[in-house]
Amino acid sequence: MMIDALPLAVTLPLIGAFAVTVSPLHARGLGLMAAVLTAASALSVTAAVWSDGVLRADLGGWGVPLGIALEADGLSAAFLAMANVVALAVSVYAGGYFKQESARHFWPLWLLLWSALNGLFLAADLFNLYVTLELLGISAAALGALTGTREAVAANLRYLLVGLLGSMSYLLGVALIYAAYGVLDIGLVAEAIEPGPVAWTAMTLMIGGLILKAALFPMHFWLPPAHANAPAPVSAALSALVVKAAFYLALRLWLDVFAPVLNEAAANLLGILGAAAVVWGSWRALRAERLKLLAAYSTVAQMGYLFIAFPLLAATPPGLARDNLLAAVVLLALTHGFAKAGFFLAAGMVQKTAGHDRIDDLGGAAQALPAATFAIGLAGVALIGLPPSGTFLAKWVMLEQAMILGLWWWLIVMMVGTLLAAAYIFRVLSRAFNREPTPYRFVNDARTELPALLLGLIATFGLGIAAQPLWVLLEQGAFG
Amino acid sequence: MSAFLLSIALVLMAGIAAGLIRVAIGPSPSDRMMAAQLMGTSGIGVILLLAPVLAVPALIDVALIFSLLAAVAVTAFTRRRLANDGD
Amino acid sequence: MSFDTWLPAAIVLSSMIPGMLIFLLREESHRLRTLLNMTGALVKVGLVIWMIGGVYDGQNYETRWTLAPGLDLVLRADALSVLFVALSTLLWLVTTIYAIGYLEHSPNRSRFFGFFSVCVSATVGIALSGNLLTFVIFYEILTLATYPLVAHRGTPDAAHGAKVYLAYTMGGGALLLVGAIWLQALVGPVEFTQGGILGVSPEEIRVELILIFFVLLGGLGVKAALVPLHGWLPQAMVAPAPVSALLHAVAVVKAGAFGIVRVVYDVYGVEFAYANGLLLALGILASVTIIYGSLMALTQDSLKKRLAYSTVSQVSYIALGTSIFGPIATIGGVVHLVHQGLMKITLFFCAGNYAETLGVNKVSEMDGVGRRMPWTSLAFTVGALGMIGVPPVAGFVSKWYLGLGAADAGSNWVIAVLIASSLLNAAYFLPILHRAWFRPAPKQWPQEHRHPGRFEIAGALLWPPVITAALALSAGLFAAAPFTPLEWASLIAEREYGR
Amino acid sequence: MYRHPVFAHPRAATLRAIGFALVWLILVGPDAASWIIGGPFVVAATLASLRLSKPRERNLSVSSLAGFIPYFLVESLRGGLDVAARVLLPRLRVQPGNQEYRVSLRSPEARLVFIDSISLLPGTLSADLRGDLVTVHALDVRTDVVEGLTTLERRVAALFGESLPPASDRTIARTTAGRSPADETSARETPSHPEGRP
Amino acid sequence: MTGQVLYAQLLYGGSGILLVLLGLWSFLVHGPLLRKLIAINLMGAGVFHILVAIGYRGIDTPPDPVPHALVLTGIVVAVSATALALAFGKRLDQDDD
Amino acid sequence: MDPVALLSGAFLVVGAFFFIAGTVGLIRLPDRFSRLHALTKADNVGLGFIVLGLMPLVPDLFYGLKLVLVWLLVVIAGATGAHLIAKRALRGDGEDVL
Amino acid sequence: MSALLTVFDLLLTLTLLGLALVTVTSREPRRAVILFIAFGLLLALVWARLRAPDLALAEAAIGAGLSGALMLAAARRASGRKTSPAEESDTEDAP
Amino acid sequence: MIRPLEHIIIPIGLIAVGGLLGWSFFLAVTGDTGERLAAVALARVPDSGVSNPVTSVLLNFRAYDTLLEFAVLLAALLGIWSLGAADTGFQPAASVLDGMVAGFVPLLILSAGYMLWVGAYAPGGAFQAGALLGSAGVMLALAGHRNAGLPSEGRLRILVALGVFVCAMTGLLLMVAGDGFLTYPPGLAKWLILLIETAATLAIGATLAAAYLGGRPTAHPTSGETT
Repeated sequence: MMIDALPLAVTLPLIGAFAVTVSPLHARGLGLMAAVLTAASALSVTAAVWSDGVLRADLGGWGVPLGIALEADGLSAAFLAMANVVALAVSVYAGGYFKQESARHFWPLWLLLWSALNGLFLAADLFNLYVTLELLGISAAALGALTGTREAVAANLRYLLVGLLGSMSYLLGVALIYAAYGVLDIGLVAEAIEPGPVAWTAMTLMIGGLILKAALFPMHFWLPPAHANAPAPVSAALSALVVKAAFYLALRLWLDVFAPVLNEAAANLLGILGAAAVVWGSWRALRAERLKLLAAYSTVAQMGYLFIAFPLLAATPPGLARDNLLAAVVLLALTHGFAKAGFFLAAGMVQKTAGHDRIDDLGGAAQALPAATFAIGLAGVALIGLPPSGTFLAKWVMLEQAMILGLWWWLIVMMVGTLLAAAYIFRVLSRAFNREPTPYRFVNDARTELPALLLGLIATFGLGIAAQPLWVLLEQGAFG
Repeated sequence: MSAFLLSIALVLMAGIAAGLIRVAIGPSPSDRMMAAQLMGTSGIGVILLLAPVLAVPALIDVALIFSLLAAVAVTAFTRRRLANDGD
Repeated sequence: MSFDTWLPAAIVLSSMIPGMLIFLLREESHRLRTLLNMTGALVKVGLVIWMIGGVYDGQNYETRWTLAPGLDLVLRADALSVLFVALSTLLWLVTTIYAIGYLEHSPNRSRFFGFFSVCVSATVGIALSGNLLTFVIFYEILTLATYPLVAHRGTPDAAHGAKVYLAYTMGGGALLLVGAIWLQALVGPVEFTQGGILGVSPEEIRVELILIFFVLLGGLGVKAALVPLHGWLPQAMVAPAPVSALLHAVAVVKAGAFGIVRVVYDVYGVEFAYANGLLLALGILASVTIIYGSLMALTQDSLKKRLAYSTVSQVSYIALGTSIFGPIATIGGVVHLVHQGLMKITLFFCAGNYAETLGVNKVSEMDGVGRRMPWTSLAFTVGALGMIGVPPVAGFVSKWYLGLGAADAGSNWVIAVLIASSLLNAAYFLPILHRAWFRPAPKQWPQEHRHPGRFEIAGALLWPPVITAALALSAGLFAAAPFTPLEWASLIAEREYGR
Repeated sequence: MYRHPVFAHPRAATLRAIGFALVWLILVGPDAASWIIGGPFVVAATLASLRLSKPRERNLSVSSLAGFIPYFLVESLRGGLDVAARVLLPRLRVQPGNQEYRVSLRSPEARLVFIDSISLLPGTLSADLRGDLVTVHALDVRTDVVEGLTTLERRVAALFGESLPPASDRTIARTTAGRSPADETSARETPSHPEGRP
Repeated sequence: MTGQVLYAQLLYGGSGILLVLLGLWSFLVHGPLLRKLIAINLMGAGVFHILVAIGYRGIDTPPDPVPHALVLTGIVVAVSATALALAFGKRLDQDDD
Repeated sequence: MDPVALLSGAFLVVGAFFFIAGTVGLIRLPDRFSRLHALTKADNVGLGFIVLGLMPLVPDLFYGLKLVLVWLLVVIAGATGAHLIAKRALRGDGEDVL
Repeated sequence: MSALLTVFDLLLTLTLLGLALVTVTSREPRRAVILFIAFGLLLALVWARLRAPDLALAEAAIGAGLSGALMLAAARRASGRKTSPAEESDTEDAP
Repeated sequence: MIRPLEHIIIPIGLIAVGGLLGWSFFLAVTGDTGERLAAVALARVPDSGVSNPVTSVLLNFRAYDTLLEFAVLLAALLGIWSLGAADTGFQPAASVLDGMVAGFVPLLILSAGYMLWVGAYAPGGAFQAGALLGSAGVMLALAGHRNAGLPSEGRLRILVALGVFVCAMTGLLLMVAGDGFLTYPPGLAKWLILLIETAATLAIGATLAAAYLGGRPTAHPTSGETT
């Protein structure tokens, strides 16, 4: 193959980052161009996985075990597609959101973050994953502090430190794996690994590091301030993509690397933490006074749902039901990615219009921006898990499986979370119904409102009604 | 010969370890910096001795870098920024 | 892909698409909005008429869309769904006309009509649902679409009402969801099938199934306003009149009632439900609601609240009919779905007209409105008499069949309930009629808007109640003719009890 | 008119470049290909060097260097032996104190060599340089440090081709009274108070 | 693998583990940014220690270059993160004034 | 035994001796300035002897020259460092104005 | 030889760990940073010992040089910020 | 006073972690894992274009890691820049320090070159070289040179992003040429690695020095050397 889309998806944003670093005056134009190219290359990867099956590229031509490979199977392709669509929307939004000075800081970091995301989804090497994780963490923390307020800087400093701790833990696990099995390629490790203290410790360290980065309760403390104080497009990317990437990696390791050594206790622990996250995050979201803080706590809760999948996956024997469950989990993650990004983008618009984001005083701004409010509503539907969103479908499958397994308590947790989510989302939406008539134009600023609306639509209708392709995509190497 | 070199290195290493005392008791930053200097110089000695023992001639480059960077560390230690720097 | 497989989806989309487009319109684009609304409504009417014919001929219309393996979105037309679809389509058309007139000068109409259309789409979706999953989906969408309508006015009252409404319906939705998932986990995908699918279920899951029934009933009962889950309904009265009309007559409460019918007949199967005592429980619940609603209505001075409690009471006739084992009562219950809709929407339209023209919101202010607004009051009278069960208005037919069915099934206590309820109905409606027609008008109405035209009020506000009243009347008068609700109900009962 | 140092001082530039090239040779060894990297880096080093220290016409005197090196080595050795002897004997033989010395060397390089060499000579340590005044810390104020300093300064001056004023003009400006080590220990540097201030 | 090599691996790997623990402890209990950063760097050093110990193959056998390369990457990453964190800290200090 | 090796060994021992002296000085001496004496002088000489002692072992000329270069750098850095530290101790850090 | 190496290794690791312990327990920022620099030097030594000169080079250059310089700047700020004059200081006890 | 978290939970947790780690590490090291990747890596070093095994791994076998690592450095620097302007500089150095700086900075530059060159066949390489260049910058900054010898903003921006760019472009061009991403053709490997390393050295050096300055580049004219 002459042009391999796999490395392209990682390299293009890097070159874009170079371009915008070098000529900051044209940051927006160059950045958008790089964004479009990157998204195109990444989506072409997904398309290729869809049509041709698992893709693999041996970088440097050495092959495993010596070289590093990039690999895209259904799972990575699905996350890749989501991340790139969201990232593209965020880019378009950012084009309208950032003005001259902050734009020159935003774009290169953003493209580096993007490259890390694509790299992470495509990586097939444990150490390479460490590097992408670090790139992700550093660029994310730097982006999060772009507002420059004291809260933002302090929160993102904490995020940076926690992220470092997480990566260290992960790297320690990798070191153990390398010590015991002498390989770093995910496939080879999976072949070599066998149950025993080494594998368990490595698993604990790696997954532990990742749940720190994925902000699973009680490691979530860093997330709300960091995500709530970042500029809106960055919040969107952080909440929708960055924590999701950590989850993806945990899932990937769980499924691919540690499959032979899994034990139910660990899965249940993750599930319990997830359940606690659902309840706690939702509760805090309900009590939040600021819109973005609410969204950030909602992310904590949503990450909890994803981790509830682990005990379910562990308890389900391989087969159709497990495949379905896995697909549902992925669907949940993807939907949340779209929805949360849409939510943050729209919230950013509302905040910009109102000059603040105190929920209780948002009425006028919300009503003056029907498209943004609508986007919040659509995203909210997906966050709650109401039909026709993808979340609804995913929860249905997960809950059905939980009931089939007789694990009814997960159902209770998820329903409690759902009701709390409904409460906090409608707490926001109810502000949009104000007495005073407002000049009604659906779209006021296309560049910033349409991306949010589009993301909301994808989360609520796209993934709810047309989720079937996800199953087809996951057929490519992710099931079984 | 290796054993002899190694024992000399051991002596130097013991010196470094003893330097820990100064590091621990201080009392002033200068004293600790001095101890760090000592570790640097003795470290160079140890490295130079280890090079033939381990048959890694490249260790001399490490010594070279040690000597160059020792100056940087000391300089950094003794300099302070111009006023209005948060202090 | 033939037209037959797309017809149900087309019926749902015929209001959904205009609704979505309306959201995008500028506030000032009255004409375009009206055009979209009316086009959608008329297209839908056309499609439904087409479908009625087909279903009558035994044609099978089914849209099936796989959401995920094992989870299909199924829209299917059978006799029961057609009945509900026809009702909602017709009443949507009428209500749209009414709403255009009613909201002529109020703000945020694009939003209003957008959600209005979505709301009707959801109702039609509920009607056409071919399995429990689809039903749940549209049931929740209905909640979502009605919330903005209830909150539309933006007053603190509206906000509060909407909040209460949401709390109830979300809770109900959650229960329904739990029940549906639980059921599906037990028996696999739950397709609505005439005669039910659980009759053959093994003995050991029976207790669980009964439990699930009550969970489902809890979910459905919220929208159907079964006591004690009815609390939202009087609160939601703050909504604009067309919304109240829609909520009470067509969309929300009917969705609940319709769901109960579906679950009893097409999921559990009436025989299974009967054998396990589920019907009895439902019947008692319905009876309690009927009596309680009527008693509460009696004490209300606010006209809309009185109508709301009346709804609480009347909708439970449907559940009551369902709960009586035997085809005759089924006919009564099912036909009441339509009849109550026609009558209640008339009443709400009229209440809206009173409030709009005279500022009259309370029963005690209604002295002499009959002469001041004769057409409206005439329509109101027809509706009210129908509610009481006075022949030949439609309500009588429902009650007659219910009574017959109860007698047939040997449930004599039901007859007692019916009689008591009718007396109570009379007790809270007749005073209104008396005031309207036989008491002198006050010197000054609370807030009078004189309409310049030939009639007491604009045509868009006048004709809808008159038409629905006429329909209610004719549904009673010509009950035996083909294609009347009664005939459909008989068809449904025949098929459900089948064999 | 500004002239780049390379053109302003072609001789210095060449000499330095040659010097750096020699260092490169020492570092890398004889490897012709290495000059691909070595060339540019020698040039860069030379440019940096010219930027950082202004070339002067007087330059290193080779003959003096030949004399200076052995002197320096021997004095360093003496310095080492001196300090070793002092600290290794059971009773510390030190009585530290500061003295000041007026330095007459002009060029920074010469001053650097002078100051650095002071610290390597027996018993002395250059502790400060204010204007022309060098504060010299003596390990034992009872010994005569001035003589050693004068000798050193003369040699350094010769090395850099500087001429010094007559000896009488440039004797010690001031000698601070040497304090007893006991004083200083108790007053300033109390080992028994590890974190400094008593 | 000779006993000597194994001994060295265990000794250096073990001290790496101790460093990790020490760093982790310090990171958890100490508040100031600088101490946290030092702790993290110490932890990193511990992890690198483990990796280098794994790569060690005896006094006269060339070591495994792969862990060395990994550690080199790790060092650069660590210094980048440290620099960024210090810049954050500086920014916070400025706000204090 | 080879006299060169013997000499080299002797140099190394002497070097180690100076290092020990430096360390002892660093610990024993009463004040900072005195300790700086020990550090600079003893260690530089010590390293010088180590370098001398290693000379016979060098694989080639350049390695030997490099050893000398290292020593020179250490001497310069050590002496300058000592001066800077002493000055800092006298005046506080950074007050490096003329 | 082997025994010597063992002792050497032991001494090296003990020194390193001791230094690390002193470093993390230092409350005074400048002190901690200086110790950290020393730790970096020792770490480089360890890596030289483990035949990883590449790492020793990098650690010497980065650990002692850059990280050290960066942290020293921060430490100076941190000590300067304290209300009481720095816990340990060179200036004040100067003559 | 006993704080339960600090005095009980954390120590116990640490002991547990330590025990687990130690045990696992012992098992991992003593388990019969043989050579790990050492044998295969060392065996392929001759094919890699350079003879220093670590450089082979870094810039050939695992060059992709290295590419991302350049990106990490760039991200950190951009993050630092985004936080505001640089600190005030240092006071100009007095003669002694000045003299040492004048001597050491060229030597640091030269050593950086040496590291860069030697990396191909002996320990060393771009990182070490870059760190030395960076140290030269730090030294200049410490001696009071306002911009640490770094060029003006425009050129500095090119410089710091150079590593990422050259590495990525090399990879892409090789891919377009049909060899595969970062797959060096046998004859060219050495020179391509040298090219990437040179760019990386400059980038790392500039990045580290700029990171030390700690803020957005200012418009001041440069002082000191360029590179």
